[in-house]
Amino acid sequence: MGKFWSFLFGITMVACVGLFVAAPFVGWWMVEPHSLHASRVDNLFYIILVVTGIFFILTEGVLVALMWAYRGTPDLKAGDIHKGELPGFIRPLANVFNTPHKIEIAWTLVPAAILLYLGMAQISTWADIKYLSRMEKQIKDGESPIVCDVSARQFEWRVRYPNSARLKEMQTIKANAGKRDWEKFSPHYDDVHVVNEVHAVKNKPVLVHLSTRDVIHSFNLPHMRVKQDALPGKMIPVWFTPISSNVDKEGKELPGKIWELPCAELCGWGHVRMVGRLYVHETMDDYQAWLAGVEKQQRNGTSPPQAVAANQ
Amino acid sequence: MRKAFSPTLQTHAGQPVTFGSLMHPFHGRSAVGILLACLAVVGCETQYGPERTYGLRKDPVIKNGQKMMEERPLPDRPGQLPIASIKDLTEQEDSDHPFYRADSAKRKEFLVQDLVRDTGLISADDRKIMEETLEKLFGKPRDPKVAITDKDGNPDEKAAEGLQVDVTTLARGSVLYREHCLHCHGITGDGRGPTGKWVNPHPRDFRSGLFKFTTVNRVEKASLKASRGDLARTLRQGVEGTAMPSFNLLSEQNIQDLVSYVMHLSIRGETEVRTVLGAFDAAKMEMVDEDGLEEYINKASRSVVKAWKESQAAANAIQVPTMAFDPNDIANVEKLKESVQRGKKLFEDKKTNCNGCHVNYGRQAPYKADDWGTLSRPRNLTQGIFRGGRRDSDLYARIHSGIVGSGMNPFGKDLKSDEIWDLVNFVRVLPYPEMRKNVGIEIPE
Amino acid sequence: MSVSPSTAPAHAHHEPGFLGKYVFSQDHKIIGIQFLFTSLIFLGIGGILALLVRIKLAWPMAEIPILRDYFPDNAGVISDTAYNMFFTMHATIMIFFVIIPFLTGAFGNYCIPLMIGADDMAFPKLNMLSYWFMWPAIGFAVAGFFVPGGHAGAGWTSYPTLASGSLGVGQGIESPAFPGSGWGQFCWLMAALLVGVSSMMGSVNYITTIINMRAPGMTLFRMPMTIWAMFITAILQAFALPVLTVALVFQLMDKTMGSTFFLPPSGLDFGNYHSGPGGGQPLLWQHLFWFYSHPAVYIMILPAMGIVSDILSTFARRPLFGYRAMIYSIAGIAGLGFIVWGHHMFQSGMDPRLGTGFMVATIMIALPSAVKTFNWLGTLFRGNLQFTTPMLFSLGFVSLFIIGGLSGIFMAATPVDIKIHDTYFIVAHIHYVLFTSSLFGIFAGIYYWFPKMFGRFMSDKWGKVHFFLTFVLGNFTFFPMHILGVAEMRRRISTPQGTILEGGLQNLNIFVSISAIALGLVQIIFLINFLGSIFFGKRCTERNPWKSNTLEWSAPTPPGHGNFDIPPVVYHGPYEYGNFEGKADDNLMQTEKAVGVLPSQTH
Amino acid sequence: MSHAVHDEPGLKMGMPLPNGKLAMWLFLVTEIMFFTALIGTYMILRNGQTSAGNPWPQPHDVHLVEWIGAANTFVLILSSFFVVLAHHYLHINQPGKGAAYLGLTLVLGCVFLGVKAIEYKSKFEHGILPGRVFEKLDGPRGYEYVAKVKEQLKDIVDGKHHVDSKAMDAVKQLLTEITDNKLSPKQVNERVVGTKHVKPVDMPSNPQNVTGILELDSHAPISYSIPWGNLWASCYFAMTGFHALHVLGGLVIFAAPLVKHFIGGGLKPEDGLFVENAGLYWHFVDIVWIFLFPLLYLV
Repeated sequence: MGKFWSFLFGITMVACVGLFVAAPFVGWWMVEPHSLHASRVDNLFYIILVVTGIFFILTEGVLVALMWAYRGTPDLKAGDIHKGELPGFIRPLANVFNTPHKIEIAWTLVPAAILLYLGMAQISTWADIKYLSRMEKQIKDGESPIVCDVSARQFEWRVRYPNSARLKEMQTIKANAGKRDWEKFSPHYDDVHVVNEVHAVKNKPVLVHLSTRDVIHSFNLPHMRVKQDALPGKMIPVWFTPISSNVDKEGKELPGKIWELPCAELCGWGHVRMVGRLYVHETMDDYQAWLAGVEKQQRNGTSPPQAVAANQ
Repeated sequence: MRKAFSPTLQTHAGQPVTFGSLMHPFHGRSAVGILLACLAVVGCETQYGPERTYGLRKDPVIKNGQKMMEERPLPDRPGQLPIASIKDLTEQEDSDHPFYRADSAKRKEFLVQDLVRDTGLISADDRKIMEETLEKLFGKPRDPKVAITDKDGNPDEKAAEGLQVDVTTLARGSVLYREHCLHCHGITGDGRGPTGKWVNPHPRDFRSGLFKFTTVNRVEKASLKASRGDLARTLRQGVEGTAMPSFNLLSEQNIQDLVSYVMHLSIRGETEVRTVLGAFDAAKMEMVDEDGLEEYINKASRSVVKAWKESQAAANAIQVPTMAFDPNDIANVEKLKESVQRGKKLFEDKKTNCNGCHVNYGRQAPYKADDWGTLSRPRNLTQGIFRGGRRDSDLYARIHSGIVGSGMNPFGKDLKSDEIWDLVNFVRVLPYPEMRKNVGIEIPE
Repeated sequence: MSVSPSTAPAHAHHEPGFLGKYVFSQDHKIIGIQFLFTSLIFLGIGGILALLVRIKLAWPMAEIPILRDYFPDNAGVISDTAYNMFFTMHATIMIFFVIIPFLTGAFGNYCIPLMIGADDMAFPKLNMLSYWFMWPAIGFAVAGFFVPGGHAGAGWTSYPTLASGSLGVGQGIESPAFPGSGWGQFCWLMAALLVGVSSMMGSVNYITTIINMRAPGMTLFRMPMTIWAMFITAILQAFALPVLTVALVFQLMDKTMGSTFFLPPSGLDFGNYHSGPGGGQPLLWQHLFWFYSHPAVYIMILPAMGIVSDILSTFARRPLFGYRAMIYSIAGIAGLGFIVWGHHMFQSGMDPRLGTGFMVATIMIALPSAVKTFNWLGTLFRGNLQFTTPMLFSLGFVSLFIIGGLSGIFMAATPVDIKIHDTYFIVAHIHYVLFTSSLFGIFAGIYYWFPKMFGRFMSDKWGKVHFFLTFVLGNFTFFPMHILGVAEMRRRISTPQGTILEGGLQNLNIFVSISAIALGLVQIIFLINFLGSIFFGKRCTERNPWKSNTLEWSAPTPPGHGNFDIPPVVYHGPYEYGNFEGKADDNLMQTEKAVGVLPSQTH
Repeated sequence: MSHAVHDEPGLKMGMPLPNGKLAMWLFLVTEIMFFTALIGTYMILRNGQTSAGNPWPQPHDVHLVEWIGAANTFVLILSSFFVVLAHHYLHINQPGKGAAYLGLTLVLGCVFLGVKAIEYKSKFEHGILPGRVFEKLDGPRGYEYVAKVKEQLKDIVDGKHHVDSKAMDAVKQLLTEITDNKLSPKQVNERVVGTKHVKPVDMPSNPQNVTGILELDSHAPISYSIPWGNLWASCYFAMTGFHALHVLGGLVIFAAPLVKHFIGGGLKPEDGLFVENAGLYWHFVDIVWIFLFPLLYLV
């Protein structure tokens, strides 16, 4: 039976590795990265995947080999122990294997070093993505971020933009730490409100003021590798820079480029339905054209609501 | 490239992708997946089960909810719907709902005054006729239809023309409704889905045929329902400040299908309501109409459909005139200032008496019963949340034609369009302290 | 063998009646078996809930034949609210009513006195109380299903303000946030609170027993790994549980008394409801909760690790490799376990600078686990492996714990966690750690100690069939979840078609669901084997059927009241397997005096 | 397989402590964690969110009287001392004295709870309870506050509650002004507490420089705004409430040996262990209060 069981364990290991190798080819894999920091996150993911993969194959392989090599006889007799001689190629290492302390020290220190490396490798990326102090570096002086206010509620994202005039005013915000004037973006009479749509411009940082009205939601942009919980009673800044666009001049999504904004934190019975979309425009002009369109539609009192419904 | 399964997408053929196509086994990539998916298809449907029917309404018809209840400082409790069944009137003594708290004499009075009709008193025979006739007219959830007959009993193809309630649209709508709406609005659109009673404000009961946020001109014709555009807009934008979320990521086709299905539910429900109110006497719920119950139902359905058709006519929409100036233009600040100040005066004026309901700009407004018998509250206008939409034209429509069922009356007759614009400008400024200062109005802290 | 009269068990007790013997028993063995049965029942309930969850995920809009009658107002489809309730209670029941009572309650009670050579726990009455405090908890946990709004549905983590949503002081307990956050959440909180009291009594008792009641010669470093694991687990519980108790009390106060610990200063809006002004912080709950619940993860795995270490050594007929290293690594896991709770909160809005610290600590906690794994492999090296059912489950544990351990590194890394957080990757990870590891440890323990508990063997053939199917189907069920997570399927969604990305994974979901259902059905084999063997299994007449070394095998089978007829005296550690001069057997029990050099010293 | 007795390893393993005492220490460890979590929460909530413009309530704001708390601390310390004496006398086999000191401990514990009850009563009277305190007065909550004050003023004018005659005029005047709808919530608050004591966050836009009703009569049962009041009350009642429950538990524990002494046939030196364990617990309860007192009353 011993052979059978080692075979089973071996097959399982191969299948597990196989699934991970095959998954990307059948489309069961990560979405493409489309933001400045996304590929850094992905690289870290792959580093860990490779390291853990190697360790996985190593340890499972050793386990299967040991099960195979030392499968015992069913009747227990003294003397069956130690029957197995070491295989020839390991024999030079016999000294190490036979002195527990040396090998223990080895298999403590080596993983420790690797783990420590894995830990240290993360720090700078994490800091760039989330530290408020690093945001100022990413959003340079004079360069205006696209600012919006995302207010989550069960079960939708309500997004508020400054109108075009205010957008121009906000370009002058100095990007000094601590001096950023959040108040500039308090609710205004002439803000532009949309639901479930976040708009951005290619290669321009986006600064989202994230808040929630009721429960915890999570602002999750898979293509941008952004995820941040919205906490009741708090306003949390989130920033990212898209590096490719997904809409055409008219603001319609290009085929196959629908970038979604699902809520990632359980927020009630409609959690699954809480999905918005991210629209990244090619140029600032496109963005402003879109903004002006919505502004006109929302602010221009002369357009009768019936017009929207006409001929339907 | 992934296959798109989400109902929020359209395939190349423009057909909505629904859960129906999900179960199609050839989406699989792996052999095992296909094999097991084939197994899995057994017993899976995205449509309603074939035996499921709408059934007759069990809850009483509330004829005038606003007269039934007193003002209250607090909204309904979660987990409670206005009135589940008249039987509960006697049994649920300890319930917290104001209707039950009313002593039994008062409750009897409600019945005597004909504020409430008890559907439970209808005889079994009549119920059977009603059920069969309604099913003949409107089908089942799985295959809904609006099959109106003319006076001679022949199918009248033209009756529902232009309402887009053909069988194929409704079938698509029924699948979408089951997935997205059923949860709150219930199978018959009664607002009694599994979570319906847990949200406040309660989900809209379509069966009464009353829709709050519309752009039809009720000043001229109070019987108007809502245009397709109104329903579509509510679906797209959601209703801020309620549990109704936005569905703006559904495709245009899906939205239109849903609108059609909601209209179907509303027509069916209102036909039933009108029958209960018109064909029976109040006290014993015995049939009084001499044409016979079946004919009464047909009659009712015709008139409901007619009202819906009228609501779609462009002539019956509110004509929103252009504002005299563009309020967003910096150059017009002075004009805006004057307009807002006029608006404030109007708001506090005896003629409109806005402050009578929106006490202290809505900050101290108490809860009042609406036509559905639920509690709602005149909007707190200082919060900047407008359920019917925040566009100027939305606010104009609310003031012009009122909000049906809520107690907000149409002011289109009493106010000139310029006056309405003044009010709109005032209401828009109200939530923003900085802006209030700029235009020179002041409200207490 | 001479017995010193002073250490002979002196039990001048009268024979108790049925109630006293099997129901309100103060005998640790009976209490252990009571815990065992209670946990098994809840394993069934929790399993059924899991299957409901999987059914909904695979066929979200289908009318499932029998189920549809329970959801008439939702057109025969499992409603989203019910779905949330199912997965919440699946997790809650599996954690609080299955794995913790199984490992610490059943095995802790049964094994600790027997393996350290004591005649009972230090406080038998307290022990009995700790079992009976489970029952009010169970009462609340079950009652919750029948209250208005259904049981709690905010996830087993019960994050405010979804879980703690309330109408404000004096307005009743119903919640505008979620139907189950009213009465259901109240029941959940009470159940968790009471189960905590039970665990607390147990842990104080275990620590006292292990410190003070060991048999002569049983020094700390002669204790079997099971006891070490139980000891450290009990310490973890004693330190961490009160913090959870405080958190639960806070939420209970928020719910019933109008306090505002988790209500933010601005208050909350739910449609027509506006909560009053608060002042608290929703994030506080997460800190308090994870301060307990992260160590709880180790509470749920360490005893299984101990059990597996003992079983591996026994059936490999080899001394446990690196016994002391194993102990230090358990202690290391426990110690580090207290400073890594923040890794559950990287994306929660906690100061990201804290995240960096938590990340390093979390990644380093993989080290002791790695050391343990290597030691298990070292134990097999040059052994004489006996593939009995308990051994297979232990080998399965080692094999699959490697997967669970390695996948943990991904979420420890803060930037990668941005991707992985709240996806099915997490679900895969916890199930590899809790299902294929903890539960495999539990199965191994049941098969291993069954002869001692009931005096009969469980069928080895059916045990192997059970293992084979559980191993294969367990991997079928849980491994694809890694892929689901990487491909952006969110956790805790009721239909896996909310987004386009999730929609593309439907086939995989159906595959997982079918595997899960099969996995559930396979456990029936175990159930029949377990129950049947109690009455009809092959009799075990020997004291030491597995030729093991630890003290429980020197007691009669099954042990009577007071455990040992010959008071044990311990001469060496528990892992002496090998050649002994002049001895036919290859094992040397702890009560036997050593002749010559011990195998563990030569290795 | 036979071994001589002298080969036996040492007979007693473990620590030189009775099981009961060891378990008591372990129990206290869990208790320490429990109160650490409570106190830690309090400190984090208190220091994490307050600011100079929106400060944490002072003891005076929430009707805490320092000297009462201090006296209670003394009571508890004294009782701890008596437990030690009780244990000592039991140890030297003077059960009568031991029981007497136990009785004293019990009495002092009761005194502590009595004082606590009086302190709670003043909170209840002024509505300083979780979820019931009016905080910032903007928004709809402000008008609920005005309605509440109006009700309370009416009760005073109707004679249902008594206030000092000095304050009566101010009460009447405020009532008429509220009835005429002249005052904003913040102004009402100013009139109640007096301009000197209004928190910056509740300062009306045009302060009137008035003497508040509560300045004239500090016991007048009128609500007023306490920023962070709900959180303060939540923390206060959670912490002192659990401490009081522990005191109550201690009283039950001390009652047991006393019952035994007077009814069950007298205390024996063996009971010293029980009293020692009970004493350990009592010292712990005492220490917790020693932390709570400065945190709540003084800091």
